Formats: sequence, structure tokens, C-alpha cells
Amino acid sequence: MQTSANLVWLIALPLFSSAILLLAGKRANSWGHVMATIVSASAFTIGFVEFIAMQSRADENRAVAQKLFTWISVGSFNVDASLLLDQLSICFVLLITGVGTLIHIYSIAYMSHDLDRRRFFAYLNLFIAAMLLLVLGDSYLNLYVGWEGVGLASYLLIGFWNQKPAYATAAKKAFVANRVGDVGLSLAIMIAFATFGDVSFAGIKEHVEHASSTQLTAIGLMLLLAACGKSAQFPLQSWLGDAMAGPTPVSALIHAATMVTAGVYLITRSNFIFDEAPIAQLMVLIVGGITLLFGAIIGTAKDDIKKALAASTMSQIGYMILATGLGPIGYAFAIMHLLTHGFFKASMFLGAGSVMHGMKDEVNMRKYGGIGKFMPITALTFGLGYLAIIGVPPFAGFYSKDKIIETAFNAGGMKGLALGIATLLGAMITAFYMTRVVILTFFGNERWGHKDEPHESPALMLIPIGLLSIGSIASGFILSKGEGLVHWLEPVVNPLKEHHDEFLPPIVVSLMTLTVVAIGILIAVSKYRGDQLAQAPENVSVLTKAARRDLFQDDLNESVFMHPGQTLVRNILNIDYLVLDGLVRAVGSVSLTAGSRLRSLQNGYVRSYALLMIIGALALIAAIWVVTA
Amino acid sequence: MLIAPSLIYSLIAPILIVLGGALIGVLVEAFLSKAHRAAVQITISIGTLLLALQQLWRIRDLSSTTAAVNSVTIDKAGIFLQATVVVLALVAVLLIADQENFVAQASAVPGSNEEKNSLQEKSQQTEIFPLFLFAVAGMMLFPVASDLITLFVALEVFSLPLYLLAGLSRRRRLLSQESALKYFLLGAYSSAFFLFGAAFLYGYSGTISLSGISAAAGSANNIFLLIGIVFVSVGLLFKIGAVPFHSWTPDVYQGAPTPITGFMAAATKVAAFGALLRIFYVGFAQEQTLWRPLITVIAIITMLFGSLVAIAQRDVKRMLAYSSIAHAGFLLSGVVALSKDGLVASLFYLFAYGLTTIAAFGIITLVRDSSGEVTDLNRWIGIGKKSPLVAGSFAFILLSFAGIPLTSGFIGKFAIFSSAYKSGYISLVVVGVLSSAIAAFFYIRVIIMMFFTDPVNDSVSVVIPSVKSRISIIVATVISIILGLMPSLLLNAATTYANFIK
Amino acid sequence: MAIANYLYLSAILFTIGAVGVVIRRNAIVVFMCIELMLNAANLAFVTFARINGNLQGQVVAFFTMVVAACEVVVGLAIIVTIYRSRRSISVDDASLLKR
Amino acid sequence: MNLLTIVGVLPLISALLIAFIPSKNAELIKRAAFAATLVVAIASIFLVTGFDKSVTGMQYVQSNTWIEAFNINFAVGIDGISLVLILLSTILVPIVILATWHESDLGRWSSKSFYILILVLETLMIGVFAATDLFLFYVFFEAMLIPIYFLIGGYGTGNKSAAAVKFLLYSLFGGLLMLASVIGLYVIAGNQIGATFDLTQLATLEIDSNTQNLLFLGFFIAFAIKAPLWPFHTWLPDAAKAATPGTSVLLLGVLDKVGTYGMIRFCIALFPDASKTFTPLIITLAVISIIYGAFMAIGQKDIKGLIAFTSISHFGFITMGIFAMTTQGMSGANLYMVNHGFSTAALFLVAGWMMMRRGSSTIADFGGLQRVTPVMAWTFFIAGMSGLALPGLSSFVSEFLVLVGTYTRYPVAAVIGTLGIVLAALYILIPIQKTLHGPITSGNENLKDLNLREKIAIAPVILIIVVMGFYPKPVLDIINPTAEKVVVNAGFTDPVAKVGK
Repeated sequence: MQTSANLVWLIALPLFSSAILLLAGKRANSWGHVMATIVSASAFTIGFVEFIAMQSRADENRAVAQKLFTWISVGSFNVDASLLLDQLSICFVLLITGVGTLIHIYSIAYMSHDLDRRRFFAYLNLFIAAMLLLVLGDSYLNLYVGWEGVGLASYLLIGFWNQKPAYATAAKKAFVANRVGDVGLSLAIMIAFATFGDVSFAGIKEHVEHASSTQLTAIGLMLLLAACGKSAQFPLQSWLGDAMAGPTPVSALIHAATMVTAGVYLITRSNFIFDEAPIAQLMVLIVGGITLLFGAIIGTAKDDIKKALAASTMSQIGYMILATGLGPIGYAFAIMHLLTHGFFKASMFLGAGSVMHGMKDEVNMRKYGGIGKFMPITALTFGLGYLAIIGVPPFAGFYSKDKIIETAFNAGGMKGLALGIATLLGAMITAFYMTRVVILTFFGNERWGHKDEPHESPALMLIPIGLLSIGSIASGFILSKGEGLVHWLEPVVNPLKEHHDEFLPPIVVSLMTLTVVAIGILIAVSKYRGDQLAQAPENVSVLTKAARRDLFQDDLNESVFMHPGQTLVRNILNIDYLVLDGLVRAVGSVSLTAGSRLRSLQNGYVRSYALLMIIGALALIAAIWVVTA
Repeated sequence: MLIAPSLIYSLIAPILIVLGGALIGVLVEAFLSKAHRAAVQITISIGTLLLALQQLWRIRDLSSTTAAVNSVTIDKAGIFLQATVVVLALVAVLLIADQENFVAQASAVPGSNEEKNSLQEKSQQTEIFPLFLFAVAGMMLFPVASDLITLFVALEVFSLPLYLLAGLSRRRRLLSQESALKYFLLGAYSSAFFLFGAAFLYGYSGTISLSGISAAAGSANNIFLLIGIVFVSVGLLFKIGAVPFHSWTPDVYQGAPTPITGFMAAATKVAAFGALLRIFYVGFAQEQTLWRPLITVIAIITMLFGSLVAIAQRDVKRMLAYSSIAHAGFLLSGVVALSKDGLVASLFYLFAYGLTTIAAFGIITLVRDSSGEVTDLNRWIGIGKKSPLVAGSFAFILLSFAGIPLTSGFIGKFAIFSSAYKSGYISLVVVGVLSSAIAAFFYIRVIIMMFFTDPVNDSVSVVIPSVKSRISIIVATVISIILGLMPSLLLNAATTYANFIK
Repeated sequence: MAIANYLYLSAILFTIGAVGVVIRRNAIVVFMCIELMLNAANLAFVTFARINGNLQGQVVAFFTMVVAACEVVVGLAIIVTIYRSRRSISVDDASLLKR
Repeated sequence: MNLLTIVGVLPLISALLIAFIPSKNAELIKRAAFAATLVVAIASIFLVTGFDKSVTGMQYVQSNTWIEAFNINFAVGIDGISLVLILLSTILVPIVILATWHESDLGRWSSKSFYILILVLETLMIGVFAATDLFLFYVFFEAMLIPIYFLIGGYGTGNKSAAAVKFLLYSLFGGLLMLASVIGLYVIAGNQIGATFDLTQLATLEIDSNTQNLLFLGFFIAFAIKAPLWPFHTWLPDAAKAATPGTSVLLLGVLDKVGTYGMIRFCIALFPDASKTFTPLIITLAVISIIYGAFMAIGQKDIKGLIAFTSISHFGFITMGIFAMTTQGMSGANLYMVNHGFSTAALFLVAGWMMMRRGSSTIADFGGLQRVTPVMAWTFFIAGMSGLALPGLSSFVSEFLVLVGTYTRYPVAAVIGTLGIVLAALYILIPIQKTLHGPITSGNENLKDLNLREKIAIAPVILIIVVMGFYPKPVLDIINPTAEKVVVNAGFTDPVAKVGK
């Protein structure tokens, strides 16, 4: 394998930059954001250079590696800190640094009024570094470092305005939910080590066929748990909505485009395991299917524009996860959807941020309305993202989502049918809720209830949005052209080992998709056409109520984990004091009591002392008598 | 024709020297004017003790079973024990010389004018010195006595003066007199037991010599032997304060003048354990199946009882009394061990414990208020602040009692328990460590009171000791510290001297 | 008369003395009980001397008498002092030291 | 007298010298103490340079007769395991002194006695890790209690004397049980190979299984109390709450390590068979400790109590790693001891500063510190992250090694242990949210941020935490050979991966 000394800089640059910004303190206030952006852009440049170099090499030589140092080496457990840049990771590198840089630029303007902008950029850089480590690590353990690193960055950014208790809580919630997933990842690594004696991708891949399916299934399920945590998949999805507490660029970068897709990366990266573990793969499909509907349903009821988008993200990642569960052919489509989604969702989030920027940080869409005419560019770019996500050709989403739906149907049998219908249904709901968002925000009556008119955002914000919009228009076409991405990824995911019969011709699937999308749009239009109230209606269907409450996932978590957990803690506190410490204290008090009781033998009377002596002497005689007799 | 008994004077000279000193002391009382007595008596006491020590050093390598016909056996262990008694006496005599603790006129009724006058005249009851020397002589004789009659006589020679000394406290005289009465009555009672037991041993073996008793093993009437062993044991266990023959200990320790308590607690233990060891190692070694389980049980009860009851004490002297009971239990483990190791351990333990004990009681004499010594623990609160050095020394001594490493007490415990373990008495070791844990509680509580509690508005103060007391306390404490750090100094000696000849 | 009877007598005397110490309050009487015990031991010694056919026991008896005399001296001194202080020789009154 | 002995004796000599400085001159005493410990720290680093990593036996060996009668020697020497722990101690002490410069001012006694106690304690800490004579170890092990006892009782806060007593009595109880076992071992050695306390010789004894089990228990209970392991832990929270932060650092960071160190050095090395017998039980206790400590930590209202219980959880990990009997578990546990020392030090020192400034140790009394005292908040945050074993920080490496090492032999225990990872997030993040985040609550508006001295004190700790997270190799290289040897000597070999290499 080729080596490259550049890889480390991808991570080191943003990492150092982050450290410098944090250590320099206020001194860096004036130039911190600039440096951070430049660093991010440099990382993108490095990535791009590597990408060009990679393209120029033959398929089998495209991957490059760099060993930095021996990290942990104990007995047979040897993990090097080494990086691997292959066809799969380069996609991510470009996405992360590319979208990342745009969002850095956007944030310069977006955060310009925040006193802590420097800290914000430090966190952003930290995130970039961690995320790059996640996708560049050549072993599960290296990945794990990045995995938790992005969790940390996410925690810091969600809680960026942690002076608001709710935001701080949201950050904590995200971290804890992610940690639950992390347990899965660490268990997967342990099982992998116990099974293969190795935790590197290459090492495991080499021996995967010798492992029993039980072990592989276990590893697969644990990896899936990890993915659920990080990618906000059912049943660990509840943190994502709350994570919108972070500044909007964060939502765009971390909670839409990159970090939350790490689960997809993980499963794709572990394709060699999932391909040999059908049960785990089935679980992936089920999780993906449930989440894509779950997210979509939640999306229909949210009035907070960011939460609506977050639900959409959840749903879209559900698509990707589902695609990874479809086996070899699905990985490429998952990655493709991941990339296109990265563009259009980021663009929409930034658009939402732009709207908020113009609307005094108002997030409630019920208080929007008719903003399109005040913020035409934002509206336009948002619209492009909208068209992309609902899958209107030739926008990006059409190519990627259509492929997933098609592949889902092609899974065959009842499974294929169920998955196909689920994905179609998801597409319809997506069309519905996205249309709802667009109508509520940009069309209709003005409901913000104050005199100040919304204003368009500065160019520094609009340019990144614009660039992302181009991505939402074109990326789908580019990536799918000549099955480019599929072939590009082939060396990593070994696709097309088996070939399914086509359940339906592709064109039929596309038409079906377009039809349900149109139905979704029509329903939304008919429902939200005309003037809307500034308040959310109260008398709504049970389903809407449920969706507003995130389908009761929080309530479930609270009643199943949190409240029993709190009760448990209280009880353990009592047990500790009353029983364990109580025993210790009892030893003390028993000794004391015994001492006081025995003390009363000493009553001060000589005669009783003498009696005690006689008794003692007689007892001795009796004892000897017993012993000798 | 009468043949003069063969006496090896050099070997019994240490005892004779002390007895001689005591007699001279009596003469001094009779002939010297009051004003000079105290100084002379102190000089005589210290002088005789030093002389005795010097004589012991000269005979250190000699031994004989017939030092005084067949009644006294001078051997290595005997010499070690005698030396221990003399050294402890030397340290103690300096404390005793501090007349502040003693009654001005013993015969005066408490609270009477007579007493006030004698106090004003600063008269002193200097008879304590000859009494003290008699006691020392008895204690020196006790562990080397090798027949029953000598044992009995020695027992009485050291006990009778102590009965008197216990009643000579200057303050709280009623308590002091009471303690003397109790000590006397119970002591005499236990002597009667001892004597009765001795009679049966004689009946059993036809001889009063320990070696003869040993030789008669298995020959005759077991009932006699049984009664003999038990009753003789009762007498000895009484002296060491083993449960259930301990009752006198707390009362007498508390009531007696503190320097006497210290001397008694240290030296009596040495003498009594010396005799106990000799009797059991030499006289009853053949009947070990009979008495070892018995003494084991007594040791266990004694360790636990002493430690437990000490927890509930509020008076520092009483607390140390119970602590000494617990230590008697530990020491009994060495007796049960019935081995050279056990003997070495016992010798070391006795010396180290004795010194520490005298230091402890020496320090207690320093804590006073206007009406004399303060032994109520609640009033010891905060003396660490008033006098860190004294409190610190006391804390060290307590830690030594508790057997914390780097103190002599720890080495002693280790030696004793390992000898018991080696002889197969693991139960003793387990109970021993458990009761040490219990015991640690009350030692540490005193440290807390001294150091960690703020002094309330109390008139208790730590007086600056007289030169004599100071020397005594410092010597005892310093030797304790040295023995903790370099126990080899004494352990090697104990190893060399751990030998009873039969 | 069988020689063992002397031993029984000795044991009975000892028991009387031992029990007497426990049940009598007067310090003098208590003290006399102890003397009784010593004499019981003496009787035993003499008896055993007879049984064993040597004189050691007899000798011991003499020593015991002397020692007992010394004890009387010391004991009476203490009892008298107590009496002077308290105007009582009940051993039960001397029970300030306890617990 | 070799370097090891010099390093060990230096603090004691310094203590003696400091005793001659008049108490009034507190500043001079502090400086002298700091300088002395700094010299010790530097000298101990030279121990590493002279340490041959390829040798698994004891190095810097020195043996002098101490108590001839029992064949007790002043025998010291270090292998990888003890070297890193000695380093931990010697590095932490000057940091603690610097960090808690004014801690002694409020005590019952003078600063002088405080620093004398600290220095004496340092000698004992080094001694306990360096002793290769069982008796000598025992002496250090027990003697160490006394300075800590006085440090808690004399300079602590709150219910300090009760806590000090509880600590001392509990530890003494364990120590005395151990004494019984020490005696037993000594006697058995006397019967088999002649009386000795030499560890390598004691390891060759052949002891029947019943006796071995009992002796093992004597040692183990003492160490379990020291560590402390559930259910012997109840003294620790009290002691940690009452002690000053500096004392707590030494208590949790170094002294408690003696417990886990003892398990390796004595329980396993001397009684391999009994270790095998009791392993299931001990692993169970360890797992309970992990979970229980975490739950208790979540429920704590007091910062010190919180840190104490997190430590109990962490000691569960360490114990689990030790008794997993794999090289990963053993090395990981060892590394964990070091890492936990530093991260607890960071947590406790910063918490100490927070409490000193706020005048309260109740978590609820703080709020919004991130905006009032950013540097302090950051150090607390990083320490907290190390406490929850965030990858990239030192604790992660060790925790993961322990888990992976345990999994290969006891998968169920490891799986339950990983739950601790989630709970760790809760017990760290909840207090972080309450103290650092949220609005600035009243009483916290005017807190001062760290001053230069405090920054200098905490910087090396943070640095070590970060560097050891990315590059633990130097330490692992020291530990590995010894750890492997311990596992092999105990009669274990690592489970082999089922497929692959």
C-alpha cells in the first residue's frame, strides 16, 4: 500500500488550530475565526490534492496509509496510530472539509455578534479534526477516538450557549445517548479482538470468513448499536431534536451533513462483517426502515424549523442505514445519498439559519410566513434544497433516493416489498413535511407579529449557501453518472458479488416515487394553502400529537430508563448509608455496647470480684475435667 | 552434723543487693532526720538498683540450678527477666521520687487537721523507697524461683509492699485506700489459691521443686495435679490480670498513686509472667495437653474482654488498666506457644511493654489541674494544643500499645503472634488481631481527644515535669522509639537469653 | 482414720474460707477467712508431707505461717487506715472505684 | 545506597531539616518542602533512565539486615509496576504542594507539621512500592495510615475527626487481618525453606489450598479495604469529604493504589492458586464496584463525595483488569492506576480551588462558572473528560485495555463493565452542567480565576493526561514486561483469538 505523509496534517492542522484558539484566549478574538477558516480550507486543499492523486492511480493502488506511531501495544493487542485514506474515506474527507469550510465561512458572519466566536471556531476545528480521524483511522480503535471526539465536539457545540439550562441539558443528552452507542462500538471492538486478535479493518477483513456467524452477528449488532447512537437511529434518536439547541451552522455541519452520518460510514466500513452476518444486516434494515418513517412522521408535526429539519435528517439517515443493510450494492447508494444529503441538508440548514438571522432568532415556523419576498436568495437556495430532498429530477436527491428505493424493492420477496413500500411511504411523507416547511416559511401570510421586516443575510452567509445549493443541484447527477461512485467504491465494499433480479424496472420505480412525492406535495399544499394562525392548533389528531412529542420516545426513555434510574440511585444511596455503612457503624456500636455491658461486671464490690475468681477457678477445673475425661 | 547450704552468692547477689538496699532504707528511716531522708533514700534506691544491674551484667553468662540450694535457678532467661525488672524499676523510681504524687503522712485521716499540717510541713512518707526496693527484690526473686515455697515467698515479698504503696496517693485518698484494701484482700485471696494449689502439686509429685514436678509427670494422681495446676494458675493469672481474675486491675490502677501504678503495671507483669513462663515451661511442660487449651481460652477471653471494656472507659488510668488486661492476653499467647520463639517473644514484649507503660503513666502524672492529676478523658480534650510534645509522646505510646508498625509494640505483637502461629495456635492469632483492631479504637479515641478536639475552657494544664520525672519519661519514650526502629538491639539479646534450664 | 480425711478437712476449710470471703462484709472477718484458706493449705501440705514421707511440706507450713503473719501486719494496717477514714470496715462500703 | 533508596529517604531527610525551621516562617517552609519534593521528583525521573526495560526482575536492588531475629531485611527494589507508581507519587507530591499552597494555613496545627507529615508520607509511599520484603512492606503499609490520619484530622474540614477515625480503624482492621496472613506466611516459610520475608522466596512456597485460601483472604481483604472495593468502601467518601483537596489527591491518587498494587504484588504473586479460586468472586465484586460506584456518584450532592465514588468505580475497573489475568488486563490495570492518579489529582485539585473560592462543596451552590472563571472551568472539564475516559485522554487507554483484557476471559463481566462507560458520562456531565453551565448563580459572580501558581501546578497534570492519552507507549513499555511476568507466574496465558493470527 502506498504511504503518504500528508494524511496526518489533515487532522493535525485543525487540531492544533483548535488548541491554539482555546489556549490563546481573548488574544485570539480578532483573528481566531480567520485562522480556523483558513485551516479548514487547507485541510480541504490537502484532501483535494490527495483525491486528485488518488484518481490518477489504478484502482487497487488508490488507498494510501500513514503509520504515525505505536499507540497501544500490550501482548497480542497492538494498535498503531495509523491513518488510511481510501476511496471511501476520501468521500468523507472532501465532504467534511468542503462543507466544513463553507460552514466556517458562513459562521464568520453568523456568529459575528457572539462574544465567544473564537471559542466557537475552536470547537468547529476540533470537530473537523475528530471527524477526519474518525474516517481516516485504519482500525476500529482509531475510529473510536474520532467517534468520541466528534461526540465531544458535538457536546460542546450543542451546549455552546449553555448558559441556558435547556441547552446544557440538550448537550448532555446528546452525549449520553451517544455514549450508549459507544458502548456498542467498544463491545464490538472487544469481540473483534477476542475473535480475530486484531482490531484493524484490514486484519479483520482478512480473516472474516473463518469467524463463526455468531461472533460476526454479535459484532454487527454492536456496530449497529454504535451507529444508532451516533446517527440518531431508532431507538437512540431522541437526542437529535434537542441537539438543535446549538448554533445553526453546527446543526448544518454536524447534525445534518457529517457527524450524524458516521453511523453510515461505520456500517459501510464494516461491510465485510455485515455481509457475513445476515441477522445483523436484517436488523440494520429494520432500524433504517423504522427510523426513516419515524423521522418523517415527526417531521410532519414540528413547528420549530430546525427540529423539522432535524427530523428530516433522521429520516434521511434512515434511508442511508437502510441502504447499507441492503448488502453490497446498497453501500454505494448509501454513500451517494449521504453525500447529496450533505449538500442539500446543509444548504437548507444554513438557509434556516439565514431565516433565523433575519427573524431575530425566531425558530417557530408558525411565526414566519411570506418570508420569500424579503429574503429571495435564501428562499431560492432553500427551494433548491427542497427540490433535492423530495427527489425531484434532476436534483441530487432524485438520483440517490431513487436508487435506494429501487434497491429496496430489489431485495426480493416480502422483505423487498416491505422495504420498498416503507421507502416509498417515506418519500411521500418527506414531500409532505418539506412542502409544509417551505409553505409555512416562505409563503402565505406574515405572522411574525412585529414591525421589523426580515432582512436578507450578508453575502458571507449567502455565498456558502449558494455553493451548497450547486451541490444540491448537481451532485446527484455527477456521482451517479456512469455509476461513478459505485465503481469508485468497489474496491472497498466489494459490491455486486450477487445480483438480484430486478423487482420492477427502474423507470417504474422512479415513476412510482414521483407519484407519491406529488401526492405528498398536494396534500401539503391543500392543507397549508391560505392564511395560517401564528399559534399551533390544539385540536389535532392523535398522530400529530404523538409526532409533536417525538412519538413518545423521550417519554419512553424517561419512564423506562431515567425515572427507574433515579429511583435506583436514591435506593442505592440509602442502601449504602443504611446497610453497608450501617454494618460498619454497627460493628462499632456493638463493640461499644458489649464494652458497656461487660463493664458492669466491675461493680466495685470486692466480694463480687472474689466470687468471679471462684467461678473462674471452678470453671477451669470443670474445663480440664471435660478435656481429660 | 549440719552441712552449710551451698549458696552461690555471686548469682543471687543482685537480689541480695536490692534486699540490702531495702534494709538500709529501713535503717535510714529509723535514724536519719526527716529533712535528709528523701535525698538519701533516692540515692540508695538508685544506687542499689544500679549495683544490682551491674552485678547482673557480670553474671550474664553464668547459670546454675543450685544458686541457693535448689530453690533458685539462675539462668539466661532469669537474668534477662531480672534485668528487665531492675531497668523498669530504675525508670520508675525516678517517677516515684517525684513526691508530689504521694501522701504526706499515710496515717493521717483524709481531710483532718493532721493531714493539713503534714502537708504544710511538706513532710514526706519516705518509707515508700524501702517498700519499693522490697517489692523489686521480690520481683527479681519471683521469676528465678524454682520451687513452690520460694515462689510463694517471692510472691508475697513483692505483693505486700505494693498493697501498701497503692494506698499512698496524695490526692483522692479514699480511693487510694480503697484500692489498697481491694488489692490486699484479693491479692491475699489469690495467694491462698496459689498456696492451696502448691500443696496439691506437692501432694502429686512429692516434691516442691519445679523440676521434680516435671519429672513426676504421668506418675500419679491426676486429680492432685489438676487441682494443683488450676489453683497455682489462678494465683499467677491473678497477678498478670487475666480474665476472670482481673477484677482488681482497673480499681487498683485507678486508685493507686500514678507512679506506683506505672511501676506495678510494668514490673509486676514482668515478674509474674517470668514466673508463669518458668512454671509452665519448666514445671508443667510435660502436662501441656492439660493446660494449653485452658490458657488458650483464657488468653482469648482476656484479649477480647480487655479490648472491649476499654472502649467504654472514661478514665485514662482505668482505660490503660483494661488495655493492660488485653496485653496480658497477648502475652499469654507466648506462654501457650511453649517454644523458644514464644519465650523470645515474651521477653521482648515484656521489656518493651513495660517501658512504654511506665512512660504512659509518667505522662499521666503531668496532666493536672489545681486539685491534682486529671484522669478524666473528657478533660484531656485539646491538650495536644497546650502541649504538643507531651501529647505527641503520649500519642506515640498509644500507637505503640495499639501495635502500629515502627513501634516496639508492633514488633512485640508480631513476635508473640508468630510464635503462637508456629505452635499451631492460629485461633490465638486471629483473635489477637481482631482484638487489636478493637483496641485500636480506644487508643485512637484518646489521640482524637488530645489533638482533634478544641479545648473547652478548662483549667487542665500540662505541668512541666521535674528533672527526675522528665528523665524517666524521656528515657522510657526514647527507648521505646529506638526499640521500634531497631528492635534487633533487644531481640538479639532476647534470643540469646531465651533459655530456661531445667 | 484414713489420711485422706485430712485432705477432705483441708478442702472443706478452704471452701469455708473461700465462700466466707464472698459472703461476709466485715473486712476483718474477710481477712480471717483468707487466713483460714492459708491454714487449709498448710494442713494439706502437712498431710501430703505425711503421705509422701518427706519433710518439705512441713517446712512449707512454717514458711506459710511466717508469711501469713506478715500479711496480717500489712492487712491490719490497711484496714485500720480505712477504718479511720471511713469509720466503717464493711468491704461493701469501699466501692467507690468501679466500672 | 542506591538511587532508589536515596529517592525514598530524601523526603524524610527534608522533613527532618524542615523541623528546624521556625514555625512562624511558613512561607519558607512551604518553599523548602516544594523544593525538596521537586528534587525528589527529578531524581525519580533518573530512576527511569537507569531502568532496564528488558529485565523483568527487580532493579535498584538493595538489601540490608534490619531485624536479624526474624530475618527481616530492609530490602528494596523496583520492577516496572512499582516504578510507574513511584513516579506517580513523586510527581504528584510537588504538584499537590504547589497547588494547595494555602491549604495548611487553616489547619489546627502549623504549616510546618503539615509539610513534615506530607514529606514523611512521601517517604512511606515510595517505600511501600519499593519494598521487596513482605515485613517491610507491611510496616510501610500500616505506617502510612498515621500521617494521613493526622492530615485528615488536623487539616480537614467538616466531620474530620470522625472521618479520620473511620479511615484509620477500617484500614487498621484490614491491616491486622493481613498481619495474621503475614505471620502465617512467615511461619510456613520457616517450616519449608527457613524463615524469610523475601518476596521471591515466599513465592516458591508450596501451601495447601485451604491455608492458601485463608492467607489470601487476609491479604485481599486488607487490599480491598485499601483500594477500596465494594463493599469495603464506606470509609472513602467520608475521608475524601473531610480531607483537604491535597490530602485527598494523595489518598485517592496514591494511597489507594497500594491496595490494587498489593493485589498484584502479593495476592497473585504469592497465592496463585487461591487467586484462581477467588477470581470469580473478585471479578463480581469489581463489577459491582464499577456500577455501584457510578450510581452512587450520580447521586452525590457533594463534589468531593462525587469524586470519591467515581474513584470507587474506577478501582472496580482496576481490580477487574488485575484479576482478568490477561496481559492486557494486567497492563491496563497498572496503567489505569497511574492515569487515575493524575486524573483524580486534576479533578480534586480543581474542585478544591472551586470549593475554596466558593466556600462550599455542594454542587448545587455552583453555576455558570464557565463564564466567570473560564480557565478553572476548562481544567475541571478536561479532568472530568479524563474521568469519563474520553478517547485521546489517558484514562481511555487504560480503561479500554482493562475491558478488552477482561473480555477475552470474562466476557460477561466486561459487558457489564462497559455499562460503566455510560454511567460515567452521567456522573461527570451532570456535575459539569450544574457547576460550569447554566446561568451564573448568586454567590458565583465574583469568583476569581486561577492564578499563575495554580496554573503552573495544574498544567503538568493536564499535559500528562493528554500526552498519555495519545502516547502511552513509554509507560506501557515499562509496565508490559512485568505485567506479563505476573500473569505468566500466576499460571495464566492469554486466551488466543479464535481465528486469525
